[in-house]
Amino acid sequence: MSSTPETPIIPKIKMNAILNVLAKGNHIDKRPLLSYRQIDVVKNVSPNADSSVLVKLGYTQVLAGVKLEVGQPFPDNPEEGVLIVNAEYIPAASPTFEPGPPDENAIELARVIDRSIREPRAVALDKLALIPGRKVWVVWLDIYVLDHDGNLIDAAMIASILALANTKIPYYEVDQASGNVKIDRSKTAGLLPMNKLVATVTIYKIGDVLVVDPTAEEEALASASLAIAVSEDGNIVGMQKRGLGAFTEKELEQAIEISLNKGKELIETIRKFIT
Amino acid sequence: MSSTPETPIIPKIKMNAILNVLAKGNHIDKRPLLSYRQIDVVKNVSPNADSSVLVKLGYTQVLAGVKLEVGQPFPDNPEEGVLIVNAEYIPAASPTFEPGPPDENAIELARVIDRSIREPRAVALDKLALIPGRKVWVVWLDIYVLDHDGNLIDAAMIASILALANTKIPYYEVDQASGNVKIDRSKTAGLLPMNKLVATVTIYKIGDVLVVDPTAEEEALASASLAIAVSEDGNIVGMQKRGLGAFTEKELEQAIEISLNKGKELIETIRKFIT
Amino acid sequence: MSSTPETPIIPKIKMNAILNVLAKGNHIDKRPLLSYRQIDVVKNVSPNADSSVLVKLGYTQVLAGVKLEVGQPFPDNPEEGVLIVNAEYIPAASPTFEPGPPDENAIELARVIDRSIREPRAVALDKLALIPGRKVWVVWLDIYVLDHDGNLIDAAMIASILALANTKIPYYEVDQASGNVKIDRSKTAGLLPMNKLVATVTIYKIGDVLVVDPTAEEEALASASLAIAVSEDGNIVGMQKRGLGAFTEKELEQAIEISLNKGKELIETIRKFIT
Amino acid sequence: MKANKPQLIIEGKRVDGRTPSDLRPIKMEVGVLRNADGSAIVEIGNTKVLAAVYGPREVVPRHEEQVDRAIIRCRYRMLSFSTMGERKSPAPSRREIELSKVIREALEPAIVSSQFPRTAIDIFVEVLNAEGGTRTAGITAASLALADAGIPMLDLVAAVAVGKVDGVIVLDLNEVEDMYGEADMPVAAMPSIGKITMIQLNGVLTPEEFKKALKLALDGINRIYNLQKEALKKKYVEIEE
Amino acid sequence: MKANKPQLIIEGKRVDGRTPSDLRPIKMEVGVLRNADGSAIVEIGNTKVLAAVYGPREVVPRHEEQVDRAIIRCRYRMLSFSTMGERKSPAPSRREIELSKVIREALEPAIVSSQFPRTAIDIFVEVLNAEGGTRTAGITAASLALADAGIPMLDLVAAVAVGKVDGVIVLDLNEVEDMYGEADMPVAAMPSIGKITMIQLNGVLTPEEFKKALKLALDGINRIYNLQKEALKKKYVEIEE
Amino acid sequence: MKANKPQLIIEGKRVDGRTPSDLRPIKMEVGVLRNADGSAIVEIGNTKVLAAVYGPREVVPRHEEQVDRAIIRCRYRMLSFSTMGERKSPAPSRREIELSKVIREALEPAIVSSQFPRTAIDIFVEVLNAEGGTRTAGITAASLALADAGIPMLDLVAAVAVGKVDGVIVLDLNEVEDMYGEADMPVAAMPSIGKITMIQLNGVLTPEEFKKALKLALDGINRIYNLQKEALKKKYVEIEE
Repeated sequence: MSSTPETPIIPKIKMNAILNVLAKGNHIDKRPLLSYRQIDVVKNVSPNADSSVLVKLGYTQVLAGVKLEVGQPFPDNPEEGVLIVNAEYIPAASPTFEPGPPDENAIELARVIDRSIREPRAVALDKLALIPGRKVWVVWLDIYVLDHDGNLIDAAMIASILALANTKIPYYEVDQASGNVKIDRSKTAGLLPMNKLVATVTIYKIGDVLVVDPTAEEEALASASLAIAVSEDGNIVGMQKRGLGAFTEKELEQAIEISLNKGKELIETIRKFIT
Repeated sequence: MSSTPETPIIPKIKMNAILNVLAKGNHIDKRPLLSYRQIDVVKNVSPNADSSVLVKLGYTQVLAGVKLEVGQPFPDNPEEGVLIVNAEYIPAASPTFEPGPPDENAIELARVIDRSIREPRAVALDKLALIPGRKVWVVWLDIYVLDHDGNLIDAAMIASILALANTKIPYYEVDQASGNVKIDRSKTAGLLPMNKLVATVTIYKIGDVLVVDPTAEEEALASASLAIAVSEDGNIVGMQKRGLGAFTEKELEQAIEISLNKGKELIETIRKFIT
Repeated sequence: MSSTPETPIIPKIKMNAILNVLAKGNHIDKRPLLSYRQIDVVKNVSPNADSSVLVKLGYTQVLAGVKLEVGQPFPDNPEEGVLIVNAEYIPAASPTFEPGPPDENAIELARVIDRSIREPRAVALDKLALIPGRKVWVVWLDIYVLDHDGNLIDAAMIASILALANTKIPYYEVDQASGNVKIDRSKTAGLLPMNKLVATVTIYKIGDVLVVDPTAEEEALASASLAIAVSEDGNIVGMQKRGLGAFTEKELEQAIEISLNKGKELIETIRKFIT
Repeated sequence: MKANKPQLIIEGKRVDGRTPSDLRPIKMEVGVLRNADGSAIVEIGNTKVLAAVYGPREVVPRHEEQVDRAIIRCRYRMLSFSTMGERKSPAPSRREIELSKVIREALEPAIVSSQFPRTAIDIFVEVLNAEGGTRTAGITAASLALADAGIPMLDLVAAVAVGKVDGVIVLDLNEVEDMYGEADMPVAAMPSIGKITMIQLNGVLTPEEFKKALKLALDGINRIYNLQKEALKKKYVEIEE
Repeated sequence: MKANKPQLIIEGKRVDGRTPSDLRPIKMEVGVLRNADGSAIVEIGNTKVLAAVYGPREVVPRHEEQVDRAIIRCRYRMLSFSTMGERKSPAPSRREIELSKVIREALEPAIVSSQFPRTAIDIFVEVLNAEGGTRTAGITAASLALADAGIPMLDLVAAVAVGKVDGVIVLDLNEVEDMYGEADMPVAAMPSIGKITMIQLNGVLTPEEFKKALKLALDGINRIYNLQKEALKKKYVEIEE
Repeated sequence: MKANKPQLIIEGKRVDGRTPSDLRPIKMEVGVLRNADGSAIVEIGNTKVLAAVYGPREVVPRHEEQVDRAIIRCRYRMLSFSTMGERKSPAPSRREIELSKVIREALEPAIVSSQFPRTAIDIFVEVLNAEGGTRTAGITAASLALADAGIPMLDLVAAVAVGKVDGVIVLDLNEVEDMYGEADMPVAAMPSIGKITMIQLNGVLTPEEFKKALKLALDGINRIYNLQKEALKKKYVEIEE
């Protein structure tokens, strides 16, 4: 069962203070409403992964890692590799997160990111067949939220795209006759082939204003949000409304406009960290 | 752990009123104690199923559906098809049902129905081998209780037998050499072969009387019940005592007699709805 | 999550009484601190198992059983059989045990026993290949704690080693060409090959004294314990500290000494019950 | 690219003969269950969804209750024989878990939950047959079930998907269009107060296509909204007679 | 029809040499565990079942307690090495879940649960070796364990299966008869007050066969009931000495 | 014997060039997370572990609280991409369940839990990269995180493994030595008060080898302990500036 989440307890005074600051056109850390916090990237955090990238978006920290395995293709796509995305909010990341299997929030985050990568064909899965119809690369993308200070989807998307774009395919030998694939992770057979870059821009509605990249305190006051995935060629490649509130048609149009602008910026930032 | 269920809270006055009516020989809806409520049948509720039947027994509603898949036979019955029966009480069906995997009541219902179909060989499983010893039809029978107003086993059994007897086997082609079976659900290869029809008649002991087909309110007052499966050839093909109470030997004999009579009636009703 | 267990409620008076007795050099049942209770062994409790042994250590009862199955070897040990150890504390064994899958205590017990058998190569797994690299014997060792009156690891280890050493390998025929193995449990192909015997001696620190084989009442007062596995050739083949307390280096050295002495005794006892 | 994609638009018509802006045939029935406080069945094409509502009722376990509002709980699931092809496992899939949340958040903006503090309103959406548009049919049905249960709402919520198939923006995707199309965008709204309570996009659209698709969705939603009102009227008129 | 069915009745004798109305050899022992409030082991042929009882004790979680009676909780399970052939997975099977309920409902009619409101009586049935008749041996053992725990009962509950093999009604099916027979009908009763607390039928019987089978079952139950009383006497006599 | 065991000691040197009594390079950082009450990262060789602490905080569910002390809760787990070879399933393994308990019991002796009755102190150990010694690095990191959270402790707990490879007693096993060595013995201690809070042995040692290994472990622990104190000083000095 999906259930209305517990309302975070924020003292009235503090709430009003935050709303006042936002109404004046700034985040509580003084940024303009439509600007992102600083983005730091640390690559190769987990050398045993085929790629791993830690993204810090302000105090929010997300670690994404990739493991490649040899597996079977999906029957309806026998000549393509397989992408599987999972996400976990580790209990260290927030006093309200609990240990256990991924909850609906983590599952939704993983599925939004999965669709936003899959639909624009960001990863060239068609180049990942080893023995067409029988053996393909399975790309496991695992996302861990390590510290939650707001705007998790955007941070997770940056970490995910960077993890994928920096993935080294292990060296492998295919025996077409027997169908055996030997892999040797100590050597590499090149980078995972990418078609294009994608970013998500999540627009939060707080009071009457639309903002991007809120801190956790600000985010707790948002009535609704809209995660919009945009690709480097300027298309909209995914969308997910979340939260207990609603948007007017006009707000939706503003949100799209914001996302196209900010998405371009984020993709430029992402590009800098690709090997 | 199986645990004594919560006693439903029924006001003393109402309880006595119900018991008084029953003592006078009638259900609270005026039927005689040994007669069933009206039975309505809706076929093909779920066109994606290979068969689906909704049975309304008074306000009780049970939906049974069948999916056929190609699978392996059981090692001890290599030349027969496989029947798998599952049941769920959906939380919409009663304020006391909870979401989650089937509880002991749903599991017991599924197993009682499974045995009552399997033991008299109601379905001709021996005609469901595709490649003997290797590939057979697996018959998935899934039972959903949609609305609970008493006497679920009898309603579920009617829905189950009707779903099976109306099941269309998808068109298939067997390649005996490779062991591959191609199936095409847009065409049909005939009806699932049946050997005989079966009904269950559940006898409820309420106060000192034996009744059939109680409403949920009446059922809550039963101390025990006995589900008796009878086949169209007049045999007893299954039995399950439930509840916190007990039966005397004499009551058991009466129950058997009732079940043989009412079972014949139910089977006639069932027969009308078979294609 | 592993969590501090509930402190058992022991009346202060009783606690002091026990500590006084121990301080005088005896268990509450008058044994010296470093002597074990009587050990009783019942073999073949479960004739359907390939071996089963019930061990009574005082009032503590542990039942260990073995089933052999044909399975695949681990990829990194393709020419060896497989040993899998599981343990359960059945809820009948203590008012504080709850039904459900094995908790961390049962998992730890199984893993300590597993390692103490595996590391000294007590079972000759290298003699259990049927078709090297493809089919080997899988040895399932299942341990059930039936009655808990203290010192479960030592009792479970005696039961486990005796169950293994008395295991009859079912009669089998290997078809090296097809890779099929036929097994016939009504006949036997000899005993499971053993290399050496092992016992664990668990040293409990209660107040300031080190004791072995406490009753459940005594065990509840221990601040920490150290399970030490010793093999018949006088080596230390496993160790596990448990509990909320700690040991000094000196106490560790004393514990090792005790374990080497008492382990020899236990192994002699074990040897008597091997066919 | 999925293998074996069929042609989806032939001479301006869709595989089932509709024009791009046609809805499939719709049937709605309110009050179909006896025990539930509210219930409804919505059929759109071959898609068939049952929704039931219980509440406001006591929250168990109690610590989940909220002092200033009713909590809304929602479960979306597909019956095991409701899908094309093989039997669906009854274990909740990640898709079902996500959609339970999405449907809850599509309905919550409409429910005046402050009126029933410390209670729960439970919504069960059961897909009886799935041929495209089950989440939107589920929202439409659940909204009717909420109304049938007498839960105060700002407005009914109606929902439908739009999408892009063979380059054309179309309304109310069926199963084949959903599977092989370029984009699928389910939308839910409270039509009379102009609020969009749910929007998802699965696929690729240009900004212009998005605008066109949104308009088409809102137009479809309006038509569904009118059918909802009729269905409710029909039930309550019948009872009064 | 199961493949390779052996002949089960040869010259009026069963595969293990019994006549149709013979029980297998029976052993009962009461008070076999130290921690449990009551316990017993029952062996019938090679079938061996351990039962343990705790209670009346506090109900955790508390909201499951009932104000006017003790709740009875019961778990039946088979040890992983107790069955013929391969190891049984320790995950509870659907069969084990059903039998836990069936055994509970076979015992509840005997327990005077009104005497201990707001408490729980927990019954654990562990199958040590399974060769036919584990549920009935479990009921017989659990009834002894309840008595050993001092739980007030209207009567002991005794149980045994009857069945039909090669067309003959027989008492106390063993594993082979259970597997290849035409019917298996476990029955439990409180003999001194003439109440049947459990009956199941797995198989096909004519109405006449049913009557005959029921008589035979009740006859077997009486014999087992006498052994139960002896076993209890033996334990308590021993203790008194 | 594992297949393909490499030679682990060549001319007195280990596969990574260390002498038997060398530790791998160590890095420690305290206060790496914003939300956690305390946190630390410890790297030893390529092994990298993150620890976070919350508490003392309210116990949910409440019935788990203890009247005379804080309960300590601990979870050790490995990220799915942290291990060599294939992806690790995120379902908790039996190994992870055991190590959660072992790590908790290595830290509990140091925590003055009586100071915070009816509360919980939660410790989360996340292995970011695993190349030998993750449990000991986890204990070392968790001890720093506890200090960072201001939890009163009798002493820091420091930990390291010793073992036997190619017959030689060595300090701080790396992944290859752990996999192919003859024994692995992780040890944790509170160095300044001379208490050993954790010891496990996985492998075979003679009594003499055990004594030698224990000395070497305690020596390594002392070195790690000094690094812990420096790391704490560094963080708090930095903050003061």
